[in-house]
Amino acid sequence: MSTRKPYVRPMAGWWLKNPVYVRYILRESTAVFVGIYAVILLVGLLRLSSGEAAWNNWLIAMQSPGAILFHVVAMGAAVYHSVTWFSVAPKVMPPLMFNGEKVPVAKIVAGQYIFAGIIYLVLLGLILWG
Amino acid sequence: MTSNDKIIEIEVLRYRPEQDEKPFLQSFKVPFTDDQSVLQGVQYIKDYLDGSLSFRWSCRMAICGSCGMMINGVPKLSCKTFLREYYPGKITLEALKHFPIEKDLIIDLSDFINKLESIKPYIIPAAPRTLEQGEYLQTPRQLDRIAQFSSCINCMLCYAACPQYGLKPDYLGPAAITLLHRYNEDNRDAAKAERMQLLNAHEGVWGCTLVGYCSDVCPKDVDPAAAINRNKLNSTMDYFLRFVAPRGGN
Amino acid sequence: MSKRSNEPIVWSLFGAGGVVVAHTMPVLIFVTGIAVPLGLVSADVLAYERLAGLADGWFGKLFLLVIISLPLWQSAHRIFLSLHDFGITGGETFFRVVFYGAALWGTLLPLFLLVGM
Amino acid sequence: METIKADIVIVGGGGAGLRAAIAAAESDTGQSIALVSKVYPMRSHTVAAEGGAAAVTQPQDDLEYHFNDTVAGGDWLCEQDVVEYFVAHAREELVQMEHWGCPWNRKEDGHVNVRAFGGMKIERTWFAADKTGFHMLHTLFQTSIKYPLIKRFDEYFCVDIVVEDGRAQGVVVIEIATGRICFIQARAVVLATGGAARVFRENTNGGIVTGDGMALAYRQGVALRDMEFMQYHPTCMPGTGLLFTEACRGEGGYLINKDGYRFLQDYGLGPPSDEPRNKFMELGPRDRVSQAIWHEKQKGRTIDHPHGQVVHLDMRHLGEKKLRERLPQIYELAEEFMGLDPAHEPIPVLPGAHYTMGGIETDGRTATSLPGLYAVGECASVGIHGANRLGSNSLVELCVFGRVAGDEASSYAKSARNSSTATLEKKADDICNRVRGLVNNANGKERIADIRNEMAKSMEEGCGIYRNAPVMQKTCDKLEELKQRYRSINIEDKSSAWNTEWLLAIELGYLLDVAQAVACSAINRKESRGSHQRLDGYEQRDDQNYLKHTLARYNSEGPPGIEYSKVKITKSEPGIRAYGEAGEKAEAERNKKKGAAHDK
Ligand SMILES: Cc1cc2nc3c(=O)[nH]c(=O)nc-3n(C[C@H](O)[C@H](O)[C@H](O)COP(=O)(O)OP(=O)(O)OC[C@H]3O[C@@H](n4cnc5c(N)ncnc54)[C@H](O)[C@@H]3O)c2cc1C
Ligand code: SF4
Ligand code: F3S
Ligand code: FES
Repeated sequence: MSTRKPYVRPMAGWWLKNPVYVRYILRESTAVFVGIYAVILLVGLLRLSSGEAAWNNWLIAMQSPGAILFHVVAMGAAVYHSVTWFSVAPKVMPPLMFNGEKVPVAKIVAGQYIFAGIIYLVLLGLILWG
Repeated sequence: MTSNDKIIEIEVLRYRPEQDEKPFLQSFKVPFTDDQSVLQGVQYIKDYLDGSLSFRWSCRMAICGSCGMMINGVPKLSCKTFLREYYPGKITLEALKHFPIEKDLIIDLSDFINKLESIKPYIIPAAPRTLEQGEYLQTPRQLDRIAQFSSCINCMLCYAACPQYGLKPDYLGPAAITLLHRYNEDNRDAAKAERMQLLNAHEGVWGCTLVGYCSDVCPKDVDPAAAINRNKLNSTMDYFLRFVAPRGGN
Repeated sequence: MSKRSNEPIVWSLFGAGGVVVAHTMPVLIFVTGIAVPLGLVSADVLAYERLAGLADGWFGKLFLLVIISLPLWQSAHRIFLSLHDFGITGGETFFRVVFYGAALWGTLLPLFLLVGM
Repeated sequence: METIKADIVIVGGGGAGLRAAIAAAESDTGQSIALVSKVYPMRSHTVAAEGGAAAVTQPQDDLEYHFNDTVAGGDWLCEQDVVEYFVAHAREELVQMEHWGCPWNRKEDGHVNVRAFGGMKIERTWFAADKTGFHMLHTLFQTSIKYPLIKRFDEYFCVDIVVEDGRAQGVVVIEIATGRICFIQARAVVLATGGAARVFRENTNGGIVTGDGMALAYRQGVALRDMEFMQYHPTCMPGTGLLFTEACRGEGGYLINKDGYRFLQDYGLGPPSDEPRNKFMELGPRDRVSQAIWHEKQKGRTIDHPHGQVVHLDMRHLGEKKLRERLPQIYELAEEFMGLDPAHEPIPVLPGAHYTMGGIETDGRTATSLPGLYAVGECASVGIHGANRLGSNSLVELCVFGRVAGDEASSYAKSARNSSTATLEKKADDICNRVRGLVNNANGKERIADIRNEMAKSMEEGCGIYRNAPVMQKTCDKLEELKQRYRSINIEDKSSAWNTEWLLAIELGYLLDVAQAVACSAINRKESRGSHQRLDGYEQRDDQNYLKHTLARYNSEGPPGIEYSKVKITKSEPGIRAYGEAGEKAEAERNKKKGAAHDK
């Protein structure tokens, strides 16, 4: 009887319809690379635990062109993850106060980049020369 | 209108429930001047081209929250979006996404209203004061904790931006959670524990995957994504601390 | 009243994983997957003795566990949620078991290995 | 047609309607309250109020001062007993708003802060940044959710009041989403439908502010009082009419003409000082400031702008930080709508129609002459604004009298009995048919927009800041013509669901009736007082003949009948209304006289 007939629009294919959504899906997809890489590390650990020969085989496997290609892409994904992670972190943390004023979001994000950069350098230093 | 007015093409997704099975696009040519808003564009259509076109509006100054629509795919307030920004391209208008269309640019927002009612959006004091006792004290800093989150105009742009709301209509959603957070953070209120139950649910903060677009489109800089995601932390504390300190951490 | 979600358990692991990934993974991938295999740096960096030595100490064990397990949780959680984004709404329990199960396995196995090493 | 039963029906979900609904719900009678609004309550135009709400707060302030400011500000056309009640209850109502959660700005010690406002002797305006109305409305709306007795009818459009047995006994409404018409039967009806400044072209009001309740009561024979007093706000955005709150000046903004000169000193508001000084210069009352801008224009000292002759609102000296903190919305409006940065550029402004001082005649307890019918808020004339409202008195009025209306309606409903439902339904059916007929028979050729635009333009010409008989007569004639043309209006949309064209047509009918009441009231008042200023030989206030309220009575055949009623004077005899230095002198004189009277 009612003259109402609300029309509900389908959601199919929504993630392609807005560049923001595309970036969101990209961000979420980095998880696939993160997962695979973690498994690769896990395999490495398994090899490591079974002795030197096994470990060296793992190292050799890492040299295959496919593996290198994967790692190049995975590194891109990891960097993209990091960038997006730092940019949303201020939404998760309670507001940062300094001298009774809220620290602007841009400053927090920049601070995190700097902090992460330092961690990267330290880590790299430890791995290469530590 | 003077003769040197420019003409812009405005395409509107029409839907008339009594006649149409599904929405369709209709195009209009609208003369405009540089200071005219998209809202003024659709008003022109209604006044002079097609009187049956329906949309909501009132204040024209971005405060009543009624004139939101998808403008070239982006949820915006039509009263503070200007035609010149799109010229010489065309503009496509559509009712806010993720809501059922009632007619043309009008959405059904009863779902949101129900959610708003469900979160107890009013002060529940620990000990009520009488009027003779005067106002509660609240320092500027305490006010600052709620100021941003209490400036939501219920315009629904954030819901139209949030794919999770589109996918899971039960999700409480950005504006309702923000309002809930606003009352929880108010130093005059003492009902945080009650409201936390809503947040802790699957349909509460856990419906959000931090797409973040809600905050991008918010015309009032409310930052609903922050209100939601800070409560993921609160809800998690509540989850683990309830064993230690019953009734949730704080 | 609405039912409390158990999401905080996986969300905390996801969050911790995200932090670990963001702060270490670009460097780790670069060293293990690019620099060493391509010979940009000395192969000694990943020599067996060095790694075995690392896995010997408590700090090293913890480090290895953290960089393997937490990223797995982060990844599992995201992928699980993405299913819904792509319109896969059925079989939630099944997928939960698969993804979080994998992450759990990816935690227990290295734990077991490291303790044994 | 469906009949819905309630004890009280309130039409209007703005500040006044919501406050009334809460009062009724708290009245302890357990009565059910139907709250009808044509938009979701938080969209009501109260949302747009910016500056603040006045109540005596500081120790050096006094109820007497607020009373004097209001009565003198209203050029002695106020009901003084009602003003006394008003100022006495203002503060407790704002405290009540605070208890309900309104985020008022605070001082460092946590107490509520106040700001200066035009025409007020002492700072007493409570504010929530420059979104006071927004915060009050959302607070009221959200608080109303607490009361299960309040049943909301959101997006229901009221088309008539059902009167039977000489009493208001309900309303007929359209459910907008479906086009269904229902009868809400109730023993008391409260109108809280807001103002009517949409009868003017350049105005600060939202599209929904179309004088509906005024027209409804008027058509039922209730008088519209003092309708000639329409407030022009001096600082509006050229073209759109959007408001730049008086708080811009309260915070220290200047008004300057094309020479950069603070021209208000030439109009009895000086001398100027750098810091804002209450009742001086930019803090003069709205009527005086708007009139000064008009004179500047005549002298050619305004600035050319695509949308007319403007002056500048200059806030550059206040600095970005203060502007962002105290006037964030103003900042945003200037940036987004005009593309300018108020911290570095002055804002072009001109006066726009803003507030309807007059309205449905009520007594001091919001009762109209029709038993069972109450009116409150901007749609009502309860008697506190007189010939010119002071900024920040209106938001308080919503609370103080909203509460009174809720209490009164509730106690009336307790004693009243409804006539038989069948009789009432019969009446409601007739209304329903008439309203449906409007859309079904509307196959004429008159365009809604044309009539509306011609009306607004003609009102601006005839009933603007300055008025004279020939032009007002032209406006009256024009309105008569438009009312004729309205009969052959065209409505293209014949559908039921969300037929907004139909609603626009009904609103246009309301606007035309109200416009006519304004114009006819204006032409008959042969004096100048407050916002009603004439240039045709009636430049002075004439207490001898016109210290009285205008009552416009509806006449379905033509222009309204105009009658007059007495003004209630309790303690303030009409005096010289002056501001600036002259104002201080006048006040000293008054005090001396009073003191002398005391001594005797
Ligand atoms: C831009 C602006 C700034 C202002 N700033 C201030 C200020 O700083 N301080 C101050 O004191 N005052 C200010 N005012 C004045 C003040 O805001 C208004 O007078 C006041 O808000 C009116 O409130 P109300 O409740 O009477 O009406 P409104 O808020 O206009 O509400 C009217 C209600 O009636 C409903 N309604 C109307 N017609 C119908 C119908 N036919 N059927 C169903 N429902 C209907 C509407 O839906 C709405 O809910 C300002 C006004 C404007 C325009
Ligand atoms: S949070 Fe922002 S976008 Fe969402 S409803 Fe409120 S004002 Fe609109
Ligand atoms: S867009 Fe949606 S998913 Fe969360 S951060 Fe905003 S609510
Ligand atoms: S019309 Fe009010 S927000 Fe746009």
